[in-house]
Amino acid sequence: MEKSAHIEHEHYDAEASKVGMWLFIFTELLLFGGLFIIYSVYRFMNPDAFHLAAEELDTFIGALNTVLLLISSMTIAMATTSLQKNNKLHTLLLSTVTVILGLVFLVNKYFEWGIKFSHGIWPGSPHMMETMSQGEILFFGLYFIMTGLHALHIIIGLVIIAVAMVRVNKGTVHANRAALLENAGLYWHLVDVIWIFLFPLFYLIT
Amino acid sequence: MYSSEVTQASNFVQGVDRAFLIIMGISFLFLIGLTVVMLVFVYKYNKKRNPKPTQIEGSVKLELLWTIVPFVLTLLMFYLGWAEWKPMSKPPKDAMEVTVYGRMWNFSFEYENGRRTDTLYLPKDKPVKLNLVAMDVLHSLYIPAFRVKQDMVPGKKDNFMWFEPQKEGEYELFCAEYCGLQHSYMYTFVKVLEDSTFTNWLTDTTMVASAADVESPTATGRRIMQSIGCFACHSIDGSKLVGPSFKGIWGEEQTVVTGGEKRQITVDEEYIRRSIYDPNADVADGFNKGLMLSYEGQLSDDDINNIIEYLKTLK
Amino acid sequence: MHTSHAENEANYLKYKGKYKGLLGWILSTDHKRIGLLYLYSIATMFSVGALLGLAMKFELLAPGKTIMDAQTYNATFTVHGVIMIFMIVIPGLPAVFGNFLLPIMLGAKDVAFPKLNLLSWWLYVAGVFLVLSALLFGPGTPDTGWTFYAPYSFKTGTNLLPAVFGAFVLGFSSILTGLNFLVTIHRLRCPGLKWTKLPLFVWTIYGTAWIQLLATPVVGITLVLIALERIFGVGVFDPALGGDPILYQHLFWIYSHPAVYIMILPAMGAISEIIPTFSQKHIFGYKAIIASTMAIAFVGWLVWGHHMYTAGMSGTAQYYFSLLTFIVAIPSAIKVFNWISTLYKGSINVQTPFYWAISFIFVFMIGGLSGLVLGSLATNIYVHDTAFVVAHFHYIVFGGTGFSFFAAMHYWFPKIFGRMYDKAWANIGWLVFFIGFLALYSPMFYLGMMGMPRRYYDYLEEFHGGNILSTFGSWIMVTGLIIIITNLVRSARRGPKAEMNPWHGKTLEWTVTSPPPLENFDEIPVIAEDDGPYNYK
Amino acid sequence: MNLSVMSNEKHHIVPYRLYIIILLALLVLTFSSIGITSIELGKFTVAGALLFAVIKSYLVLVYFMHLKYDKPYIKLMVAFVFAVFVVTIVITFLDYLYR
Ligand code: HEA
Ligand code: HEA
Ligand code: HEC
Ligand code: CUA
Ligand SMILES: [Cu+2]
Repeated sequence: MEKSAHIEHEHYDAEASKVGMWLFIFTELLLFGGLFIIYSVYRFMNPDAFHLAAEELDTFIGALNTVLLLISSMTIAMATTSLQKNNKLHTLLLSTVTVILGLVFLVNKYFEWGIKFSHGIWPGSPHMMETMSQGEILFFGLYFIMTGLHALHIIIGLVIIAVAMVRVNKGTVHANRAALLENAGLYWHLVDVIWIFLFPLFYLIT
Repeated sequence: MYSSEVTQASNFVQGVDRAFLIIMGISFLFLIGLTVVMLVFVYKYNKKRNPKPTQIEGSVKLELLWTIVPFVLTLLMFYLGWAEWKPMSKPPKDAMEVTVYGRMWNFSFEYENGRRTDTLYLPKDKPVKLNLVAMDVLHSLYIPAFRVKQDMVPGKKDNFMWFEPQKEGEYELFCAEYCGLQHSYMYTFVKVLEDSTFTNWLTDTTMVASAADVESPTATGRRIMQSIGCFACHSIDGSKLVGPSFKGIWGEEQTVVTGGEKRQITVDEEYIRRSIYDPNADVADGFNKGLMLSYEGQLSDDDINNIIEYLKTLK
Repeated sequence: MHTSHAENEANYLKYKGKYKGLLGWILSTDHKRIGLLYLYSIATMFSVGALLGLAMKFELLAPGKTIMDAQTYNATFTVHGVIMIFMIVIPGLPAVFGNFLLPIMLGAKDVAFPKLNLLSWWLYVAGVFLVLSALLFGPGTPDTGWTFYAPYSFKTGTNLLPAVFGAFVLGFSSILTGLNFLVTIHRLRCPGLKWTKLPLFVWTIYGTAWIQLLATPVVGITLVLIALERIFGVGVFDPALGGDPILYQHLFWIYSHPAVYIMILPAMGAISEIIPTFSQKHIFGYKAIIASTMAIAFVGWLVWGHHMYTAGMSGTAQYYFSLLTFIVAIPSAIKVFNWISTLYKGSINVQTPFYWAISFIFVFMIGGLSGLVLGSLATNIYVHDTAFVVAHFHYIVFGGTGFSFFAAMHYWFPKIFGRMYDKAWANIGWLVFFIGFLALYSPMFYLGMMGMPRRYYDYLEEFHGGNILSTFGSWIMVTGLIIIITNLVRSARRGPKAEMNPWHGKTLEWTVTSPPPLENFDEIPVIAEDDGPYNYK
Repeated sequence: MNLSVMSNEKHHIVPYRLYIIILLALLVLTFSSIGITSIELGKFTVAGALLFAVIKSYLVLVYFMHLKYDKPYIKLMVAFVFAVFVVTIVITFLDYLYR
């Protein structure tokens, strides 16, 4: 169709897509914001129980995952730099490292949740209902919801990065058209920022 | 407002009504004033009468004027509302306490001496503090004539309201927070009595241990059920409400669902007791699980015996 | 760009693209077609919601059972509320008129992300079907009220999950629309169109979009928690597991109070366009109106607690929320004053959109002023959760957003469809509707002051009189509405051809043909230094 | 006005070295927050841990997310959104703190 050709014309506006991404990040922040409000209210209402429950969590796994995410955040940021320098190979390499670190994070999460399950701790589990105080039940409820939602965001982030990598490889994302990779990076950093808060709130403050 | 005869039904009426009238007064002033101005403009500057508009882009002076005047007025209205509300959150120390239980879908009231009723009896001119206990979901205790309302939140500590009835009479008491099917039937009455009449009523053990009580557990059973509110969900005339009707229930063959499986049982003492203490163990077929809550701790074994005696009579 | 002139002659309604017929609509990324898609879907849902409202009024004609039982009634007001709020007044003006007009008013060819725009509509449709599926399948229609208050919302045996997920999806659609509009306003203003030259409708869309973006996710996560609580028994709001039902209310109203300003801001924007056009006069206090728009958007975020005065909050919170509720009324007052001043020394052309606009101001004042009664602590305790609140929000939601929607409909109708409606019938329709409106909702103020609680299926004899009047009012209003809708539907297909600028407006949409060409402008317009949206000479 | 600017906008290219420095800073902060919270600080544990988190996210926002090189209006938006969130929490706590 000749006529439809011009309506599909995509004018490329890097700043528009960047602002768009930032706005989307804002909604994500407020999404987690709702949960942070709940967390802080319940922590305030049940300080002792939250204290007790947090001891159950493994600071080591938490710290390990923090380190992984921080490194991956750096590599994805570097990927943009190398794209701008027109170095496709480095871009792909750095993004791959990011993806791998993200996957390792998920594997750790899997084991961490698995340990909780084997201790009889899962939402609505009989063990929790019978032996735990209300504050502890709330703590673990929030723990599963918030880290679960965060893991979901990791997965989304990984998908976006993967898409960006494919496009970089095909050459449709390049130094003068870097928005997709930059946005993938922005999203990944958001996931990082959220974890930066989740980690002390669940693992450190005991 | 509510109705002129009950104007002074409680200590809060005057203050609330005053705030109401002042806010309404200011509102009407603006509403009428602005509407009139608007209509006058529409008439006067109609195209026919004023073919050529005069361009005016604005006026800082006017903007300031109509920011500051409403600002002052809103502060005034806010203050009024706050000042009249303030005392509602501070019950006097010597207030008489009554515990109110709200459950789907009735209220019951327990006095300090253990007496329970389904109608709220109160002495005139004495402050009362109602301690609010919600058994299942949110309810809200609302007495329009007294201008008071407070949500009953399950699990909330220190959930109370207070007021001082100042006029004898009978007033409506509604549940004002939506609580499910029979929300609109969750109402009862407040009866405000002369102080001495009230004391008599409260200490009148004859009503509790009336001749009927000793000789007829039936009447006691009925009274207990009345005051704790079984009839909100169960009829005695065979009509189906939220729960099964009690008509002819004794000795009946019933299909119940136990742990997901249907079975036949005969309604006997043990079954009724279980139905009351652990209603979700056997769920009568065709009815919803989870609506009826356990009455363990609220009804003693004796109470239940009386209830059973009464149920036996419902042929 | 490379669009030839002849090609652009075809208006957007006639344009034949890659797809034909219906597909050419539901797969179109043209902002004007998407605007119309929203118009049709919202009109359909409005008919459903309105009929439910009518049914409720019929039930309340007399105490006891009239046409439905209590369960049905409770389900009816829940579905009525969910439809009206999430599917009609929240998307209403932004999605219909915002989509249609925003790019044109900015001198742009489309919104910033046309595909995302189409996705928003699809999500809207998906949300609608999800909610409706709750009615058709499963153990019963949801009966919690549109507020889904915990703990009842996870105790009820009815089919709540689809409704909750539906509301979530609708929220997502709303977020994406807001995001799109924000980027469009930031990036696609035509040369010379400075921020201080934007039409006021665009400014209100801007404020609204921020609220959509920031507030909606909060209710999104809250609804997800309700769902998780129902499915997995995770304890979050359940008091039996230590949860606090009042926290649910906080989170719900953190969104839902700002949401009422999502509903009203674009409505105010439309009125701010109509009043100057029909007075042929520069809007009075342009900057003050912008400032009040942004003030409403911002302060409106901070006052959610006024829905919870009786819930058992701390005294400090009560004090704070009441104070800010009063403060947030001031910017609305500023707008009313400026609108009325715009009329002063104008040359007023009294036409249907203008009737709607001044009746908007009237009912909006009543609705808003009754909001003051509700915002005040002492009086709120008395009338909270009574028919008074129902009257307040119908006056301001229906009277405000609804009236403005009709005003906008009659104002931009010739632009959208390129045809004019029958003006006499439009005026008659307005009059009947207006009378019906007053008769329908005014008695509810009285009933509320008498103490009749809301969400009551049945009521005591003393409330009978007011309810009868109100029900009669609803019948008058239906009559008016049917006249209006019939007139519009007929005229869209058969009305006389409309001029390019029938009302002599000054904003950019009146500089393009009616209906607008496919890409709005052959050449991106340039706004001269002394030009502006309200510069009447 | 936008059309002319948008295509030939040159991005600031951030050198690898800067990213590495930021990462090291983040790691140091992470371990110090672990260290700090393992000491018994009573009430201040929460505040301390949060303070570290705030600094860390500030670094991520400014350097990793390029805010430093972005136009002022984007910075403003980000600051505004965080402010809105903080205000929301504070208001919620007007209820819980004084109940
Ligand atoms: C379009 C939607 C909309 C808008 C704009 C408003 C605007 C306002 N609302 Fe309303 N409100 C709702 C929709 C809306 N509301 C809904 C849907 C509910 C019920 C939800 C539910 O429970 O289901 C509700 C409930 C509601 C409550 C809770 C009632 C309760 O449940 O107890 C309160 C309490 O404060 C309130 C207050 C206000 C105030 C002060 C304004 C102000 O913004 C109004 C400002 C306007 C004016 C003041 C009028 C114009 C000004 C003048 C004429 C000049 C003179 C003015 C002065 C001197 C100040 N509203
Ligand atoms: C936009 C918002 C909106 C609108 C427009 C309406 C419109 C109406 N509402 Fe609305 N209502 C709400 C939002 C709205 N409502 C909300 C949020 C609630 C709270 C729910 C809750 O408590 O959870 C509520 C609650 C509510 C109640 C209170 C229930 C209770 O507390 O017990 C009642 C009672 O009468 C009612 C009635 C009506 C009526 C009669 C209309 C009428 O105005 C409708 C007008 C329409 C007609 C009269 C029909 C005309 C149309 C046709 C006949 C179709 C023709 C169509 C074509 C040809 C296309 N509504
Ligand atoms: C909130 C509503 C409600 C209240 C209040 C209520 N019930 Fe029930 N009741 C039900 C429902 C629903 C059922 C059917 C489901 C079940 O068996 O759990 C039921 C079942 C029963 C049964 C078994 C009936 C049968 O035919 O199998 C008995 C007996 C009973 N209730 C007694 C009582 C008594 C005594 C009280 C008051 C102390 C009471 N109920 C209060 C809702 C209620
Ligand atoms: Cu109890 Cu409504
Ligand atoms: Cu509100």
